[in-house]
Amino acid sequence: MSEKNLKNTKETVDYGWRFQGKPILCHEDRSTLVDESTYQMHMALSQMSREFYYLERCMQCGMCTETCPNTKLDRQDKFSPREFIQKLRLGLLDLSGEDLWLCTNCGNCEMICPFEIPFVEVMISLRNLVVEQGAGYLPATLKNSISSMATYHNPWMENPDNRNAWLGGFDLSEHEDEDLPKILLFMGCFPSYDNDAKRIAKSALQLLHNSSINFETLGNKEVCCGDSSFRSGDYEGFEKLKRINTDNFIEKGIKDIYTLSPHCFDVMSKRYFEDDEYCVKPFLLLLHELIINNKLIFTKSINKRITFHDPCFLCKHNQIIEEPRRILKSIPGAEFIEMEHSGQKSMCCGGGGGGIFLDRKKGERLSEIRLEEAIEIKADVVVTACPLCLSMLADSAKNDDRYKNIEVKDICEFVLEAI
Amino acid sequence: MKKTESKSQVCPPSDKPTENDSNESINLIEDVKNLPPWFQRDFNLSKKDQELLRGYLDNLDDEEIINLYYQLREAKEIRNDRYFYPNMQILFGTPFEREKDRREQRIWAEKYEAENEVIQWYKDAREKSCVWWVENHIIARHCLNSCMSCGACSALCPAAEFFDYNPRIIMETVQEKDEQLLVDLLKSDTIWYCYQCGSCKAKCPRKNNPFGMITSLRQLSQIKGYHVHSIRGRQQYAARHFWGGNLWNRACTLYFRNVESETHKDFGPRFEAYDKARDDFFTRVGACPDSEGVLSGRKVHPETLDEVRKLWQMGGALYMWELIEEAAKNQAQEWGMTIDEYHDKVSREG
Amino acid sequence: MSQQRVLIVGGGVTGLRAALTLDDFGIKTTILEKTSQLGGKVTGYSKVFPDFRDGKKIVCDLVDAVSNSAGIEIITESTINDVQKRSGHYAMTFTNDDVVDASAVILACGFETFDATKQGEYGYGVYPNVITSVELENFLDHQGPTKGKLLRPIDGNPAKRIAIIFCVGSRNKRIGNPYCSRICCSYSTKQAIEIKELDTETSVTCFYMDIRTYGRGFEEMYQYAQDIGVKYIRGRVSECSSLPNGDIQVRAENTLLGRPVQGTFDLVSLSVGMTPCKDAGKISQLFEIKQGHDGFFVAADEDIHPHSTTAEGVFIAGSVTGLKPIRDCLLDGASVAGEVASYLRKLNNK
Amino acid sequence: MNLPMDVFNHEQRESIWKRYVKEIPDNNYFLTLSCILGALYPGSESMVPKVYDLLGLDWNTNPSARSGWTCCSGIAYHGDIMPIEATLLTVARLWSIAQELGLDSVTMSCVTSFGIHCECKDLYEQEPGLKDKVDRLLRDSCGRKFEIPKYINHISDIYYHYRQELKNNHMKFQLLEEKTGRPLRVVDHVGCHYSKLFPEEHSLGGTDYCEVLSGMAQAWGGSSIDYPERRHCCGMGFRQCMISPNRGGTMSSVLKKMRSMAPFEPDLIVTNCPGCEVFLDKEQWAIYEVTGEKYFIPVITYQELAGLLLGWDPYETVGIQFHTVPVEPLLDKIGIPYDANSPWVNCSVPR
Repeated sequence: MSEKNLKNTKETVDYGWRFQGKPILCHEDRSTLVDESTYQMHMALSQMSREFYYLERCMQCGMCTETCPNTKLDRQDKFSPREFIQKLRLGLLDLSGEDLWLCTNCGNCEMICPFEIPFVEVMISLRNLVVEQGAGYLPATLKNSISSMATYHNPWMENPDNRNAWLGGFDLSEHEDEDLPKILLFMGCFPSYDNDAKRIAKSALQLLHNSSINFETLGNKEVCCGDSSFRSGDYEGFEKLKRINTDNFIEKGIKDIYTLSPHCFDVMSKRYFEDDEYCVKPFLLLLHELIINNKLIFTKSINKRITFHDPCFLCKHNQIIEEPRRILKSIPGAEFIEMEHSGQKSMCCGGGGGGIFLDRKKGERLSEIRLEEAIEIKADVVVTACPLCLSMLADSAKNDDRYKNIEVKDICEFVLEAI
Repeated sequence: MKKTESKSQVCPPSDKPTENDSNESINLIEDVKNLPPWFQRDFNLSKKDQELLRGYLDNLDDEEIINLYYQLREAKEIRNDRYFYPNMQILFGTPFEREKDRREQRIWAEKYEAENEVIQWYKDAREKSCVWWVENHIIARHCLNSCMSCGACSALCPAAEFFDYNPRIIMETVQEKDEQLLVDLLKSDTIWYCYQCGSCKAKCPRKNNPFGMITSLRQLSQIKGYHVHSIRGRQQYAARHFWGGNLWNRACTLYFRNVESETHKDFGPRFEAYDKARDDFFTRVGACPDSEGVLSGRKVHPETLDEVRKLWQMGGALYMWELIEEAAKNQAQEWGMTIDEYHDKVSREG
Repeated sequence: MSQQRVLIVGGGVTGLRAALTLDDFGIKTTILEKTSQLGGKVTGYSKVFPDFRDGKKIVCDLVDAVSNSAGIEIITESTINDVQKRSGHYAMTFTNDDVVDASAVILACGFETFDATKQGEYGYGVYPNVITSVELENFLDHQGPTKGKLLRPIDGNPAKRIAIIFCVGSRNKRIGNPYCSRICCSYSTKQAIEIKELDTETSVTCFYMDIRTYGRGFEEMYQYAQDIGVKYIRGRVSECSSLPNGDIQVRAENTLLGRPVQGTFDLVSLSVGMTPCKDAGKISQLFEIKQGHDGFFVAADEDIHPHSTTAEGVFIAGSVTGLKPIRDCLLDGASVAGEVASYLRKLNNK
Repeated sequence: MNLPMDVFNHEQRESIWKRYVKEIPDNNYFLTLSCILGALYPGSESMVPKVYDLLGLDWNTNPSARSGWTCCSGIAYHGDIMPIEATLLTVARLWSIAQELGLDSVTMSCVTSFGIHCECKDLYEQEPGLKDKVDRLLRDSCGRKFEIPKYINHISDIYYHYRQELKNNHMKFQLLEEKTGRPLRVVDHVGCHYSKLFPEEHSLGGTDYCEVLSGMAQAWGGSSIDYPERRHCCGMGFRQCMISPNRGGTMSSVLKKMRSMAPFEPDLIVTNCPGCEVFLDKEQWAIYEVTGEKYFIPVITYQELAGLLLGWDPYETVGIQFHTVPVEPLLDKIGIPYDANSPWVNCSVPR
């Protein structure tokens, strides 16, 4: 009895009914259905992957929606994890919309959920449906980056041979001391190619030298860690990248791996190695170590109000919160203040889960909200520790006068300034 | 009285037409036939004609325009032994009638503005808060005991099926008793979607009456002038002149000539045929199109009309129409269009 | 105090439990049961929540124990006709002309299930495929008529799509039951689980207003139901109607999405609430005890003496004092026995 | 598949609607007519006095030029251009006319009017002091006084009340298919403001199993059928149907009803509400043009149904020519004679 849409509507018919100039005929029935189709849909999903099993126990309390950064944006159609789950459970899921791609995998919902529903995992496996089976809408820009990551091993179709270009002919092997232990520095795509993020790479290099630490990189052999492709649902591409990187590591034979990007760190430590023979750490921790062991000593003082934007993949996914703060607080002259959302409750910059490859129009960017918070507390510098956060925030800060008095810096370059 | 045939005597023609009386009326009918092309219904009035008509009407003073209207309208001729008023059909729904109503109603309002508690109440309500209204308005105060948000009302709501509309949420908003929320609600399209069918009332397990509450909210929205903030709210101006005009001049909310095949193509070919021979059809089934009698389409007697007009003035209808008129005027000015253009826009464009 | 006797009105689980406890105290009791066999409503439940024990088993154990104890006299198929209050004890004649002289009376006459035809919108009795939870219980009973199979009453085909509608006859002012029946949420959830475990391919959809699984282990049961894929839609069902083939179309609002829902089902089960037992009025007159606005009996002091009434020597227990799950009824039986015992001791010492 | 007729249990249904019965007086009716019905189906209205006279009932409408009956202003109230007070006064005036004539039972042919009259009555009960206030205002404005009438009945109630007498003593036809003798399947569409506003007090059979029309249909030989959208609004919606930008909603509602009733193969739709009559009838054409779905189920008012069965002339008296959906097929089924090439049917509709 309930055909939702009007079939074979003759647009030619016109009774002169207009609404705001648009011709009016029958309207679509908005009521949702409980019938065979929705039942099948639900069954299919629940068999598809085990995360869906957990959705069943959601009691629709709405804490996730409250905490989801997307609801802080003033968009017309607000994204609500609660409603998303409800639709999912009732087999009313509609992947043709943008909803699926609004999630930045920041993990707020998972942390607050009283039933520990792995919402992010669910999103990823749904995205996988879309990417691999074309079951729905996939933003064009993201589509490109995904395919580029699979073929060019970086999101921007850059030439893989230019990965090392940022070094500017600087030869690492000259400055090394054979009999000290070596570490491997995994650069990641952003520090290698992105103009803002290159600063991270350069300063990291400098810092390692100052503290005379032996390190190597994979050079041009390095490929994208695959975090973004995995979180955008391209499992296949991710597996490929993973294989190449792991082979490289084995070839190098260096067990201590430090990554400049928390994303690389997260995906490698969680999805790369079964055994704990290889130990992956974020570069931030190394930096922290060096500073508290006085391998790096601050000589200059920086008289600025600084604040720290926690990258989701450090503060939420890996509970690294205190280290960066200890570093920043130990910088002479610098006055450290917290933003409204900080630590575990930090707000996402919008770059995660492939979000960085979508072009959001002004006023709909999470990074802007973040900068607003920084302005509120009158900070001069927003320090962060993630190339994605850096470029997201820097992007928004640029070409917008509201934020012209705010600098966005990575913790490495900021520390370097003080030395 | 028993037999149907005797019905025509129920209201005896006040006086048999004398010679000159009928002559005069005939001339008047002729006059109307010779009225300029722009003296017609809105939907076939060109921009140029509208301006002409505007100019013409603006030059008439209240007395003239009102007298002219009634001279034309009361002109009668005899048709199958009953008085017949042919000009009504030409006058209804014209900018001319609307203009005359505006002025006549203003005069009435002033004339009977004597102490009237009803109007006074609404005048005060205008100054008071929306929360005060929902707690005190005669309709609103009986409509909401306490809502447990079960959704029984929205489940059967015909509007909720097709529009972004939900009576449950309206009731919850009212229950919040938050001034700002209420104002936003009244300025939005939401309240104007309701079909007033009452399905919600019949189903509410707490004996609430959503559709009654919505009626009350709509009244409030108009009294406060918030309705012009929303597309569907502005339509009330068309309603005011369509129903209001019919009531004021013909003592019925729908005049049998209102529904014309020209404007109701969706009613199909048979309706078109019926529309062509409307008077004929009517008389043959015993109705009284624009003529003396008691059945469908009959002309309402001036005495009766006079009574109900007094009632509507007394009951605050004129005051409300005045407010709607005023709000419309300002909105039209804001948009830089004449009141007639505004009327056309809200009634046909939305 | 051996000559002392206690009359227990109602041979349900409460009454039986009370009789057994009093027997342990060495107090003689008479159980008065309206129907032909002991056990009351619980006999009809194949499984009881939250531990899915066999309700019949519980009854059997109790009845065995009762029939094995000499101190308990049983009168079935009879009700009270007349009550004479003499100093400190009651002389009662029954419809079968027996006469019992008791020092104390325990009223444990239980409840009636709501007559679903009173909520016409669900079409119980009109559409064969709309049944009550009581009938569903029979469907699910392995010794029941269908040997535990779910069939469409209209054509006997297996039912694959089940809807369970909560709060039928509860929380509804319109039909005069404003109270919550407390146990429907839980027993409906239990039934949903049974259906799902019977055949995982069956789809079960529950329409609820609020889930009130308040007891120990109840909420866990609710979660388990969700885990095994029982669908819960928040919204009160407004209407059930039948399609040509007997399918039932259900209309509600999904208040968590703010949209109307329309579902088509093979079988719709109405989770009927409870009302006071039929003769509650008569009994309250006979013993001169108070009924609450909802018709259930009121204790002298709800908090400190939940069992004693305004009439001396008359005690109330089980669901006559408000609806309870089976566990609490048994508990009530035991505790009322305690109160009665101490009352009788005081009586003796006087 | 089961026959559509078998999906419900008539006895039970009876026992449910019998909970909602109201007192219907036998005689002395004050008659007020409808704006919409009069505008589009004048035949239906002209037949009411005829039927009253046929049954030899005492009735009256406006006694003098001054006391002419007017519309109840219900549409204006539900269309929100009139405060309740104005409507209360308008209705009070009609009541006072009735009392002038010594009639204590008001009957109206319009369901919106019925709703409004009931609402007024209800309001007077809920609002102590309101009666005096309105009385005073009425006296001040036109020197009338009024009492709340004993009975408020829709004319369909009266028809229902006399359904057997009409059938036994006056009707020439029944709702049976001439050839087969099969009872015709009748869909009843009761106006929302009849069945939903005051089911307990004023509607015959309540909201869910409203009896007033199906009772007539069954008494006159037909069989009433139930379908999912049966109790739902036709979408007239006052401002929705009046203002063209809102018309989509009306059409959609009718479409939904049509789709829902079609599988039950109804022979005709009977309504007691002018608005519903108009849109169920007219919109079927629009739906045909827009979606290509061709239903063309004749929609007639209970007055017309009675008129036809009484053997009155389909065109001269009943006025089936006012309908967009041709009623002639129905006449063929019942076997009511009519002049196929009469000047009335001067246009062709795809059959």
